[in-house]
Amino acid sequence: SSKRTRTMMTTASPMRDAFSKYADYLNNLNEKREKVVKASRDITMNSKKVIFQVHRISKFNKEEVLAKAENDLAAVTNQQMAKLVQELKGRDFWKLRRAYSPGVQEYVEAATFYGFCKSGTLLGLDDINASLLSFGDPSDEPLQINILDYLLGLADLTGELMRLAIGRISDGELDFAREICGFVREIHQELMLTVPHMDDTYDMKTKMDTMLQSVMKIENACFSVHVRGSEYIPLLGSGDPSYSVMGVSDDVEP
Amino acid sequence: SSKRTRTMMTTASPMRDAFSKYADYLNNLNEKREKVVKASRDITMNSKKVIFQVHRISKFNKEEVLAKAENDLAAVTNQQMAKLVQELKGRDFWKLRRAYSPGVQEYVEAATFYGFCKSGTLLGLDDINASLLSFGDPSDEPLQINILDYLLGLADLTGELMRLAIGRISDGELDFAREICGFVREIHQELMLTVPHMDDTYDMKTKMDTMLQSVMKIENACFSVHVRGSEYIPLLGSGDPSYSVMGVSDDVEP
Amino acid sequence: SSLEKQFEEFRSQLEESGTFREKIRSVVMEIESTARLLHSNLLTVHQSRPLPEVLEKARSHIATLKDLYEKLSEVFRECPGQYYRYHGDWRSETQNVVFLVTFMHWLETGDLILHDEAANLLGLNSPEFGLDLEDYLIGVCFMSNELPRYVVNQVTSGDYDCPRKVLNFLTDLNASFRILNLRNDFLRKKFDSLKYDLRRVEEVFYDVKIRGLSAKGDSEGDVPKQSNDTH
Amino acid sequence: SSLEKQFEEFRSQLEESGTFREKIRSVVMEIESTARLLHSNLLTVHQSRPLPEVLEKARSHIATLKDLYEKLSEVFRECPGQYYRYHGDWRSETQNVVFLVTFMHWLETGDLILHDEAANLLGLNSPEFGLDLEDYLIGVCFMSNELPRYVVNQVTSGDYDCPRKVLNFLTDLNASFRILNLRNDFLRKKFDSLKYDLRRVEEVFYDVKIRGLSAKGDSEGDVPKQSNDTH
Amino acid sequence: SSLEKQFEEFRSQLEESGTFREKIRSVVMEIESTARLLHSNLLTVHQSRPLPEVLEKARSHIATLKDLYEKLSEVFRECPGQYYRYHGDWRSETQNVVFLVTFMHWLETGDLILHDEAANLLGLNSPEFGLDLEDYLIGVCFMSNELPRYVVNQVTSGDYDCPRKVLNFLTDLNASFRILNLRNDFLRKKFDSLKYDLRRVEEVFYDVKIRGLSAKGDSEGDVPKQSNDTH
Amino acid sequence: SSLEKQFEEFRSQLEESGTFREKIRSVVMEIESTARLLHSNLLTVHQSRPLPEVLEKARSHIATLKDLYEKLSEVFRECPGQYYRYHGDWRSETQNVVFLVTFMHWLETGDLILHDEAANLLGLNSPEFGLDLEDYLIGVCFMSNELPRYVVNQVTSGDYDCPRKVLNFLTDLNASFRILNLRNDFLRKKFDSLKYDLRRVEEVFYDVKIRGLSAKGDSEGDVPKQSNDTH
Amino acid sequence: SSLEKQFEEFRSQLEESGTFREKIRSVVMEIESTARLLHSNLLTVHQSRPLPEVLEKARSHIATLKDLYEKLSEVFRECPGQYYRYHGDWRSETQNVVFLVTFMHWLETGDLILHDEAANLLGLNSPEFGLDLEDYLIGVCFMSNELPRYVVNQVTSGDYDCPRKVLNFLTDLNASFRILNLRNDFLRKKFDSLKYDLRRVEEVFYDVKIRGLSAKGDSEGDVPKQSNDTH
Amino acid sequence: SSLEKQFEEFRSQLEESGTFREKIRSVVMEIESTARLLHSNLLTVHQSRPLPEVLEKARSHIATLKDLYEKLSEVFRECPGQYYRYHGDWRSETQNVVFLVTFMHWLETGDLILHDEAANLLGLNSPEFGLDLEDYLIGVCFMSNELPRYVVNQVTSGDYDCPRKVLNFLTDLNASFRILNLRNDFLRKKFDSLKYDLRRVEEVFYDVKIRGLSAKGDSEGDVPKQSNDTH
Ligand SMILES: [Mn+2]
Ligand SMILES: [Mn+2]
Repeated sequence: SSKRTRTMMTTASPMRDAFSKYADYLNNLNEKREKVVKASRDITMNSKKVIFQVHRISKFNKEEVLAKAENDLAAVTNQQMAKLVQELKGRDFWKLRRAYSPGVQEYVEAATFYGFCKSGTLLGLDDINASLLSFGDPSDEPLQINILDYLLGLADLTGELMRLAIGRISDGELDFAREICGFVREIHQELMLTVPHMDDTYDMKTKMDTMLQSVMKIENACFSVHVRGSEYIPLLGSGDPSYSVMGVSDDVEP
Repeated sequence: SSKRTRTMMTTASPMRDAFSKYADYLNNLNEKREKVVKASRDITMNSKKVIFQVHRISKFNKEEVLAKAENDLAAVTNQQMAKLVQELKGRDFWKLRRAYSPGVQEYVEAATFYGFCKSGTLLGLDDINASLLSFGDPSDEPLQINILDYLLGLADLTGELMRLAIGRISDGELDFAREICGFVREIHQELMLTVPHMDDTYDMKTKMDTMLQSVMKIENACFSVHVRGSEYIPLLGSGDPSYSVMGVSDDVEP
Repeated sequence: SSLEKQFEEFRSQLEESGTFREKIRSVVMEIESTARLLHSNLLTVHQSRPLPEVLEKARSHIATLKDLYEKLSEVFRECPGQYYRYHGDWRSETQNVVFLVTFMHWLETGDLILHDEAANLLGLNSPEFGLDLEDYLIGVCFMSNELPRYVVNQVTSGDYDCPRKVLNFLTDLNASFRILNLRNDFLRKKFDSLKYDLRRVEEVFYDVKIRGLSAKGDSEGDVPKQSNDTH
Repeated sequence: SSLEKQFEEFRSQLEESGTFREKIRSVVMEIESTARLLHSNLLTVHQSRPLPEVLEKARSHIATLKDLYEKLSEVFRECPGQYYRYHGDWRSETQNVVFLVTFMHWLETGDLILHDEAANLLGLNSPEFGLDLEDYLIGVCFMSNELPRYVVNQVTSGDYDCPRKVLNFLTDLNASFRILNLRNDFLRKKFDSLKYDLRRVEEVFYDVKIRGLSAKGDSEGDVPKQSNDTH
Repeated sequence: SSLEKQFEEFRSQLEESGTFREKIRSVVMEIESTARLLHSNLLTVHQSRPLPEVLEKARSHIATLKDLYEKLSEVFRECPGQYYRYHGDWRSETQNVVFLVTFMHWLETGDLILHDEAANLLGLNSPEFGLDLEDYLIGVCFMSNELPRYVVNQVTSGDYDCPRKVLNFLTDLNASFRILNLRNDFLRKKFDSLKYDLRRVEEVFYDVKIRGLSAKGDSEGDVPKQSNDTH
Repeated sequence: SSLEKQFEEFRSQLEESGTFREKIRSVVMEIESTARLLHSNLLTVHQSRPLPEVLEKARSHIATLKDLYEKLSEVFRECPGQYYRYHGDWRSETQNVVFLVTFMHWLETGDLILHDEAANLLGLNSPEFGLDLEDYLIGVCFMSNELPRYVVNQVTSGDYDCPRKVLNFLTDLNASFRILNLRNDFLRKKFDSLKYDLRRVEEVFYDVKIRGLSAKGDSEGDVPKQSNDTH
Repeated sequence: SSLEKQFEEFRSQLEESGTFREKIRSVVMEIESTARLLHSNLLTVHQSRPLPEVLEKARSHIATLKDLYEKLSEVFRECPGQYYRYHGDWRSETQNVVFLVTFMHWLETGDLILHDEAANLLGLNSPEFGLDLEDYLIGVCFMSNELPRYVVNQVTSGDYDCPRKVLNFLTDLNASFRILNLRNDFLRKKFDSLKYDLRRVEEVFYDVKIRGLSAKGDSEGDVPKQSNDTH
Repeated sequence: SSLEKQFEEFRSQLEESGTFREKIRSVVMEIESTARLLHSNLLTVHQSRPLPEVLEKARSHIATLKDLYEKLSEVFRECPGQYYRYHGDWRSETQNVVFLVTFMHWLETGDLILHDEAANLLGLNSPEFGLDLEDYLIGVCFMSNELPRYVVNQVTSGDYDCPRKVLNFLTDLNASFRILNLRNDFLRKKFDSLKYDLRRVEEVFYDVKIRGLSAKGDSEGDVPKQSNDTH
């Protein structure tokens, strides 16, 4: 009879109607977030596979390894990333960023890792984003990877490059290792100047420390190759540069 | 020519063959883990919905609310849980436990929450597991929820019961609140004696603290209802129990 | 090098975003300071200041807030689609504003201001620059948290009808909130607190009820002697 | 009450599992202690003890280990399907055992013992009670970590052919590992360390090579004078 | 070698100490498990189980505990003067036991069990194997932490005199603790928590008092005169 | 070397500063210990000890504190301009002292002791060695935190006029604090806690009012004008 | 009211201090940004950029820094004696600047820049606005942390004399630091890290020495006689 | 009251123990400061200072340390049986002293100072106030950690015989430690670090050997028998 008892029932009221709408909105948002999280996990898993594929590189198999990596990467782009792009448009880029950021970072890591091994240069954000443009309807403002996720992915890239450098040195590919060293140093130096401008530098600061460690690991590796190479030359009696230090490990035969 | 240069190529070797097998195994395992994680997330999301549905209960709508909850819960069981059961068999229960544990805990929470509101008793682990048996081929040793996940889910259940009790008190359902209080106390006391026997009590210890907080929140709520009720009677001049304290909030009219 | 150039560009983009953020911050500080004045002003209802006077003053602050949000929306027009990028920089202030607006509206009408009404009131109603639903709902919870205090103080100053009104309102609000499926986040925590508000108000209502302190006869004065007589 | 009964049952199940765990623990302690003896014994290769003598002693420890794993598998027969439930209680010990077995096998044959070979050797080859692949791979990495030390000590004691052999082996092993797709876990970390082992061995190989310290003529003695003459 | 002989001796010393630790550990586990039963049993007072019944059951556990401490003290008799060497291995369990004993005693008598009483009760009263003072005091603080909950539940079950008694007890206890000059350690931290217990009990007492709820014979004491007159 | 000479000089500078710190520490420990006595003494008001007696005892402690601050200021005279260098070494103790002084003054007069009054009382009134404003304000907040407890205990012992007085005081204090534009620091956090104190006192006032437990002569005073008029 | 007036005054004091803090913050941000450029510039020495070129660029940044500190000191001139009050707002930035200045000076001269030299260079040399000794020492430790990396990279680029020079420098620096009697604080922790730097440089020196790699004129000094003879 | 009396007694007990702790602390600070001097002095062996000179100075510090331990033992005589109660207050300092004593002894004799020798040297040889075995062993591990650095620096300064001697010592020490059955505690962790020391010294020995940098008269000695025979 009273207002109070009435409201205990599920009778209609403007407030109740409004909250039903709110409920729909929240349910939809939640489902979309869930989908995006799943898409992000797929991207992470497959990007990691690309990274492992690139690590299989050596001076003997460069072309075939990179060809396979290119294929795998294209699959991630055309399948998983395309799915994500279709899922996200307009303001959702930023609203749901936390849901997809890990996957996108890993994707950037994989794409730039492949890119460096292929061409020796840094694959730019614009290039990556250009390749994503085709998946969505332009009028929908489809997902473009944002600069923050790109830079976070780049920070992880340096860890993979460090691993690559250590491996290449053991295989005698010293020039490649030096090239990596220079590249990673450059990224570190540029990021040092860039990170303070980023929106949220918390993650990035830890990554910067790890990155400096990576740089120093490569430098230390180059140092030991250098000192042992330098010992060799005086032993030979300096003036014989033709007997290449780097060549030593190639034609081994007791 | 040398053995060393040979091995740089991708020629066959027993080691290489073996590692290819290892790679297949690890890839499969990883993909399965991914699937299980996703299934677990679905279970979590839908179990939470069941919990919210049960929270909509009041003395006026008990049947209809619980009927809907039962439906929703059955959907989780027959769809998401069934999927998980089909994914997992034999030793995978334990090997991949970390991948599905959060979802299963939330499912236990939802099922026992519904169960308590329906029947006032604790839905047992055996009952839950019985309902899962049908989804798998018995010869495959299909997933049965393990005792650890069940107890972890139970610990969370007490949090929901606390919320329910607070709400019910405001609606004047004091007996229901007292029933909840007794039930939660009993669970807490039993768990106190059970937790030290669990395999890994790290999570559980935090949950026990939260649970004791929940118990005390309910006790404090019952306390304030009690003291105000006790004040009323002396004011009335004790001997009129017919004017029910609990009834006061029902027939409000200025 | 090309790398250097690429990073130069990143830095310039980020600096732009930094500048942008500064602009937001400056408007948000104004919003915060206006909200503080409005808050101070509204709080006087706890000391039983006459409502019309309180509300009139408050309305002028609302106008200021609307202007400030308009200013903020202009800032955002510079970078379309990035509403949620900077959301963290002003959301807690906006939740507070929603609280104030919702409380005010309730004092005026006894009803809940709805999402789009609140959005309109603050000029947060364009598709690009709206009022985030969760911010609105959190603000509503803040309002609920204020009501037990209001009820207590109203009863203290002799308004015995207030508990019933607030109780009805909170019961309704609580039932409405229960329609939602929430995640384990801040909003859920705030919703949990709503139950305690309801309980407290119910207690006050009970206190008033058992003493027979009805609204009509409240001219008699505020000592409960009479209520004993009633029974 | 029924609740009490239910929990009584839980407790009895958990206590059973506790007893079970105690049994495992007791066998694992024996495994650990045998492995320590085997370890001590194998380590003498670093002081250039004659290999056959070292290996013979080691083999007897392996037999003991096999018996212990048989004992453990019997324990597990009590609760089928729960291998992975208690995996954490004995996995690091088993990784260590794999390391020892792998190292021994390599000293004997110069080859990597494969997963099923290692499993057979330890009697971990039934479907219910096998050798977890990741444990095997981690053990292999541990072995790799020991090789640089071995090479250094062998060269010190005049065995100049060792670096070449180890270098070939590690190069092969590294290439094999690169076939795998790993997660960011402990195994990946161990695999990363393998690269450093390879690098160190390569350095020693280089040191020996540039000094012309070939395997054949190693009877001459260990001062590098002669190597200078060669060039 | 002489080095080896030395280390053989070290080994036997360390093993001795290890065995010793094992013995302690095994008794401590029994203590812990008995304490858990006692704890669970004592907690039923919150559900207003009749005190005599609760206490009788509890007393049998105390007897068990005393036996266990006797057993522990025998272990220690083997190595005199090393009480504090292994103190860390059983002190937190003993603090918990002190809490239980103190709570029980308080339920029985309404008084604080004194240090030597508690020590006697547990058989921790020889000069070599006593009850550490700080452990006793920490246990007392734990007991204080339990009282607010007890008071709330007692009132709920109709015992309106309980808050006054507990309040007097806690006030005294607080004042007594204030005499101590505590270092900045765990005990200090626990003592700091005592004041919150006191405050909570004051609130409960207030809730009861303001509603004129009190035991029949409350004319004796400190209940506000005026409120009595009103009725 | 010149480096060594430099570092010798550094050493002497660091040691000087260390000695200085030691001197401060020793006075601060005395302050802390006197404050503890004063605290213990003041706390007895919660048990309704007669105020004059409590205050008289307290005053003698204040005198001691003043002497100690004089001693501290002498220590600081050694190194002018470094007040803030060592501020962290004694500020929390001083905030506590301000709390005690403020509470005492309020008990005596019902008013807030002003900044310079407090400074004078403690002899912290020279330009070089004053009472930091934020320390004063934090101490005031501590005092506010004590008042709800005081009110509850006063009502329990039958003083029904206390809530009204405290409520008026806290309302004024809150309004005054609201004038300040606080940074997001400790002081801000303490100020946020003030509103809970106010709320609690409002609740107690409500409890007293609704039960008609007000002191006889309450027509005299400072209940909000408007609300009285309404009836 | 008088309370209100007091608080108005407090507000103006707090605002003054707030404004002051803002001014500091704005200069400190400029310092930080200049230091970042200088840092990035100095780091190129690891890539063996020609020193004169690197240093020349660096010097211009130093000039900027000096200007900024001048600006900061002007800010402080407003409120004498409060250097340490706001020390926390700029000390870590200054420690970083000291690191850069110290590293630069060492690259130029091979010596440690002394405390007053560093202070002069940055214009931190007035009695009221100086360079805190601990900040200076922490900056020096940061510099030491950079040297191992520098040595490694110098050797890689063919400078074999660098390790000896750095080793001598670090040995001296360590010995000097050892003179100080440090408290258990941040500086102490940084000093503890120094010994790892020394150890790393010793290792690098060893690597170079053992291979007979050294600058031409190495007959002067401390290279092992025998190894020279062999060649 | 009896409670108060009890607590008065507690206070005196706690204060006694506090005073006692203060006394210990003051002696331990002296020990620490003497140890620092001794440490500084011993470290100069890394710069190849002549050993006799270094050792002579060191011996005088040892005498001081013995006196200080005598002083400490007197303090402990006050409260027999409480050695382990306060063990934590001085054990890490004593471990450090053992490290220094062990290192010194090794420099003098090339041997490990035994447990009772070390105890005698420091006067820690009464049954009530001895040298805890684990502290001794931890000190020995610290010493092992210093040896790789020593070897590197000795080789750098031309002493090519040092690696062989240290290698033999560490091999023996490792084998001896392996006899012990360590728990999973700090000592175990330190022992695990020993193998890295051994490995590093093996590497240095390798570096010297492969370059033919051995001391002339190395036919005398303790190079592994078997490997010599082979050649
Ligand atoms: Mn990665
Ligand atoms: Mn839940």
